[in-house]
Amino acid sequence: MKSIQQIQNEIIDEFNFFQDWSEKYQYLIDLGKTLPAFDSDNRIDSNLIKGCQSKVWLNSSFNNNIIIFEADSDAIISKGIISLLIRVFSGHKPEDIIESNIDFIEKIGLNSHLSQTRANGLLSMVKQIKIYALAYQSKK
Amino acid sequence: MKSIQQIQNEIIDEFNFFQDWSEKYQYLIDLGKTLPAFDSDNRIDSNLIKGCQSKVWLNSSFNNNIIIFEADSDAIISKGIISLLIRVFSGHKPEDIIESNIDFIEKIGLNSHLSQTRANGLLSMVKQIKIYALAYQSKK
Amino acid sequence: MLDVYKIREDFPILSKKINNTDLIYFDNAATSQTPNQVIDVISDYYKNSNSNIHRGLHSLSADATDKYENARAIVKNHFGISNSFEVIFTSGTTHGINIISSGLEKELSSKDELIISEMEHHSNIVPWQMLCDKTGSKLKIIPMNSDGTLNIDKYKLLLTPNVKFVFVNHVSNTLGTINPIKEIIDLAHLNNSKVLIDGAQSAAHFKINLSELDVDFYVASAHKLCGPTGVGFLYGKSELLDSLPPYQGGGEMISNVTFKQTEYAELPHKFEAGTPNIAGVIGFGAALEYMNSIGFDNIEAYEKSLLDYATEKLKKIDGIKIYGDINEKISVISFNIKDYHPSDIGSILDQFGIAVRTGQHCTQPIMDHFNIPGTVRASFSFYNTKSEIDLFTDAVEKATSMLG
Amino acid sequence: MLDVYKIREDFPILSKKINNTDLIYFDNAATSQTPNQVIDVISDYYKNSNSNIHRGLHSLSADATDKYENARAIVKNHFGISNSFEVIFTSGTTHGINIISSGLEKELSSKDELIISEMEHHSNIVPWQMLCDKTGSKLKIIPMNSDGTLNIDKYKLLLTPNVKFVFVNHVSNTLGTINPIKEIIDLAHLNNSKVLIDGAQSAAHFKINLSELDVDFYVASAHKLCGPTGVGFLYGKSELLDSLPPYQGGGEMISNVTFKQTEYAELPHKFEAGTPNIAGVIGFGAALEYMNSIGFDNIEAYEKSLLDYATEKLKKIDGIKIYGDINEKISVISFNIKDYHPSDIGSILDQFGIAVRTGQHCTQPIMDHFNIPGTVRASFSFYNTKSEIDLFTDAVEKATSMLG
Ligand SMILES: Cc1ncc(COP(=O)(O)O)c(C=O)c1O
Ligand SMILES: Cc1ncc(COP(=O)(O)O)c(C=O)c1O
Repeated sequence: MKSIQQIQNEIIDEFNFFQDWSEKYQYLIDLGKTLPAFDSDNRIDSNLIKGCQSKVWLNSSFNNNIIIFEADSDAIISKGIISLLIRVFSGHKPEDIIESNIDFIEKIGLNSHLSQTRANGLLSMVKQIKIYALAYQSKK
Repeated sequence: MKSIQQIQNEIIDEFNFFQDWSEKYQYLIDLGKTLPAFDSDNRIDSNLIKGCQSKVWLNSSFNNNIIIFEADSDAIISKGIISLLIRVFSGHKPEDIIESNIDFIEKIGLNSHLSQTRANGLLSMVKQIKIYALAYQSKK
Repeated sequence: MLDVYKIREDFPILSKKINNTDLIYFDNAATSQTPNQVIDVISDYYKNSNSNIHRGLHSLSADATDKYENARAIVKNHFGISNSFEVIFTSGTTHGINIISSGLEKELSSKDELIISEMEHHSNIVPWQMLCDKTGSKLKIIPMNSDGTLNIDKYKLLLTPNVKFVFVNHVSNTLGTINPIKEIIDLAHLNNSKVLIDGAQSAAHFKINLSELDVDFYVASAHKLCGPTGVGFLYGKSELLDSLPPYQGGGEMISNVTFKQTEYAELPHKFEAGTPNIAGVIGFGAALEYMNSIGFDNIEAYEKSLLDYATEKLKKIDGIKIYGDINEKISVISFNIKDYHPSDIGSILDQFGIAVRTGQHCTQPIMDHFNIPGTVRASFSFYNTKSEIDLFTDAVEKATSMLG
Repeated sequence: MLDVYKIREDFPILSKKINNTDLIYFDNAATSQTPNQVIDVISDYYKNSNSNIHRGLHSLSADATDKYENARAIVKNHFGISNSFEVIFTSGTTHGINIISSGLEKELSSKDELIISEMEHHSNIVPWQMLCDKTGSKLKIIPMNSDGTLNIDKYKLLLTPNVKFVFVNHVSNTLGTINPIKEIIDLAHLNNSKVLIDGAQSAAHFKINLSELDVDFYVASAHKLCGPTGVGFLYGKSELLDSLPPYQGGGEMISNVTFKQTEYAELPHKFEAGTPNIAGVIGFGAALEYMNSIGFDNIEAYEKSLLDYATEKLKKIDGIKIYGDINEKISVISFNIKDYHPSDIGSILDQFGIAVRTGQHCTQPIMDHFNIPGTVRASFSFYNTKSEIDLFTDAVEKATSMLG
């Protein structure tokens, strides 16, 4: 299993291939389209991440000391971004997630999505993922 | 009897003699000292002019279509200024007071006392004098 | 008409680059941009006049006070208000509305009713909900027609004898609809109801005479009028303002304080507790003077031409739906394309340097009405150009094909 | 120590002429002057970042939001606050106090008691009087000793079990007295009372760590801290802020609005309804950074030397009476000479270009205590000089002989 940092580096490498922002966005859109949608059972308020302009639902399960994340959104670019987040975080141990330093978003040039703006909420997503990790760790 | 404008012009002429502000202020202070103080009967709240940092009391009486003003203050420069106002306004007909255009304050260089600052209240004094004039006129 | 390229030179931000392209600022309904004439007045205040006002008798304080009160006179004259003391400076529209809503607490009881509309900004909904929670009064809603206009026939039916107040925005920030407020006010007055008009979106786009409107209360924000942030005003008829309790306690709003009893100062000071936003108020005055130097007739005509041009071009885009596509509106266009999420379109437009707003625009009931998560909202000001609109509609088409 | 002549170059207003002489600005307790570093940040905001915050996803809005939230972080760090969301931006001290006073309305009843002191600013008196009027709670007053300190023994006696809250200023704006707030807070906490500290006059003069003080609420104004007008902050422990109802209804302070029900947003947004003073908040952050670049230790030591110098010189003037001539005070001197009215002295000093404040300084109870109509108040800041003090004391002597 690759480490969180290794996966981030992979993503950064992939994005380095793109010539301009429109290729990056097209890639995110395509990722968003391929990420399977939640069944409506999981599109519930308790899974909703606060502080996103688009709705983002995040679901997680914990088995064998490993967290599996699933997510969905009603906006396609958000879906693309969360599919990257899932790729980075899902399948890792709580402690690795907690300690991870997420820099790929900035490095692939999505920092405008990283602002303090509550509407964007990319920060909220990362925060929520870490909160899950903390919760699972303390349950152990 | 001199007109309000004539008296203002006299005052402006007098002040033209002064070399600098300190002479003007000394004159005002001396005027303030010579203006007779109210007896405490007249130092009452209903005679108080709102909007002055120092207390200013204004009293008026109306006889033979002529208004007599008396005034007092707990600050000496204010007293000097109101003694000028009394000199200008007292003894005139309500209509002359209402229509008068008070420019001497500016012309003798006291305009810093003329600001909108409620604390200064020179404007409040002139306003109050005109309000009395209006009241007496409507009583006729 | 106006010389837009000359005007643009007054606005330093308009020559900014975003994502390596020229900024196109179409988020004017959220906040307008600020001309040098206003920025300089603010700087100049701090460089030459900065001082606390009203209470001081030194020259600096007198100067600052005069400038501050001069701004009050500018607001009074611009809005056709009879008395300066009927102009209360606030920190913005929201603050103005809350002065009234908290002031009405004692006046209302459970048998009273209040009317708002379905197309209000949250700032003109939540305070009345909070007030109704406290007083037990009932909140009634003027419904919106599907074209984004208010249903005035329903309004007439809602105007029953128990209705004490009507709170309506002059112009909808989401749809741009200009509501028939003269009719709304006159009908309310026939019913002995008082009216507050939320002018946050109207004040910037055409000239308004509050005396002629005979409105009871009116609120607006400077930051939507080429002015600074953190300032706005509340107008109220003096007899109504006099009858309200003060909103905040503090310096300046009282005339006498002892531990036994405190007397409140006269209008407008009664509602201006504490050191106000002095630089902001002076900047607000400068902003109104600036806009008047361009001329509100010119602004209105020019913005109408931008609106017509943009509407026509947008309508050609496949799958577009414009909300509130009517005649009586200001230069705001809210739309969606197919089932794309507005934030997807907004994010892509941002890459083109184009600033539009996406989401609910603090008008969730409008979104619920149309059953949508939000809209893309482009709002134009007198410093925008037709060529910016060309670039914008091109970018929208590109976004659509990326998402498609 | 600090290089005052270098510092003065940062403040354009300090080279202004008043009545043909150099301005000497000794009215710092009313409002402080603004350095270029702050003026430029404000201009730069309007030239490069102006946009409504939090709700937009375009780059300009993201930029403005980041700058605004960065200012919150600066305030948090400077005042030793644990969490950013415990910093609520307000329009000033008065606004902050009123958020709390209106929030406590539901919590208090006629058996509760509140404590303030005899040396409070009206902003920290009137809101509590208004609150007591509404709730029937009782307001108790810590008396002042004739040297201008608080009578702490009496305070201990007042701290009975029914006392829910204590509201005291850290530093008196009229006398300069630094109150022993750590002791006041600790005593209150032992009694299960909560404490709000009015920091309007303390924040500018020494560094304060709110966590160490363990204070429950703290308020201050930017305009007394080299910052812009119309902005300040309220700190509150999050569990206390969470338990308060929102102050104003509007955009940004809600997370969900329907006509049935409205949910309030989390801290700090719950208390920041409407478009805030964005430029002001960013300027406030810049002001704190500026003052920290000079260093609060340096400021404190330097201002102390100005105070000592001026006190010594003033004491030589025949017939002078200084109110609150004690050791634990900031650089504020309130005085009268013989029975001259303070406004007479103030008017004459103004002719010398010297700005002092005269009057009651929004502390009428202090005036009643000393049975005087007001005082002349000279208040010094780190950009004032000893030679200004020389000119000032000369001018006071001249005023005295003119009036004598
Ligand atoms: C001790 C004290 N409290 C409160 C205030 C009120 O501050 P603001 O006018 O900025 O709201 C002041 C300012 O004069 C003050 O000195
Ligand atoms: C119609 C309307 N009302 C009220 C407001 C609130 O204005 P502010 O945020 O300046 O208080 C707005 C601003 O978005 C608005 O558009």
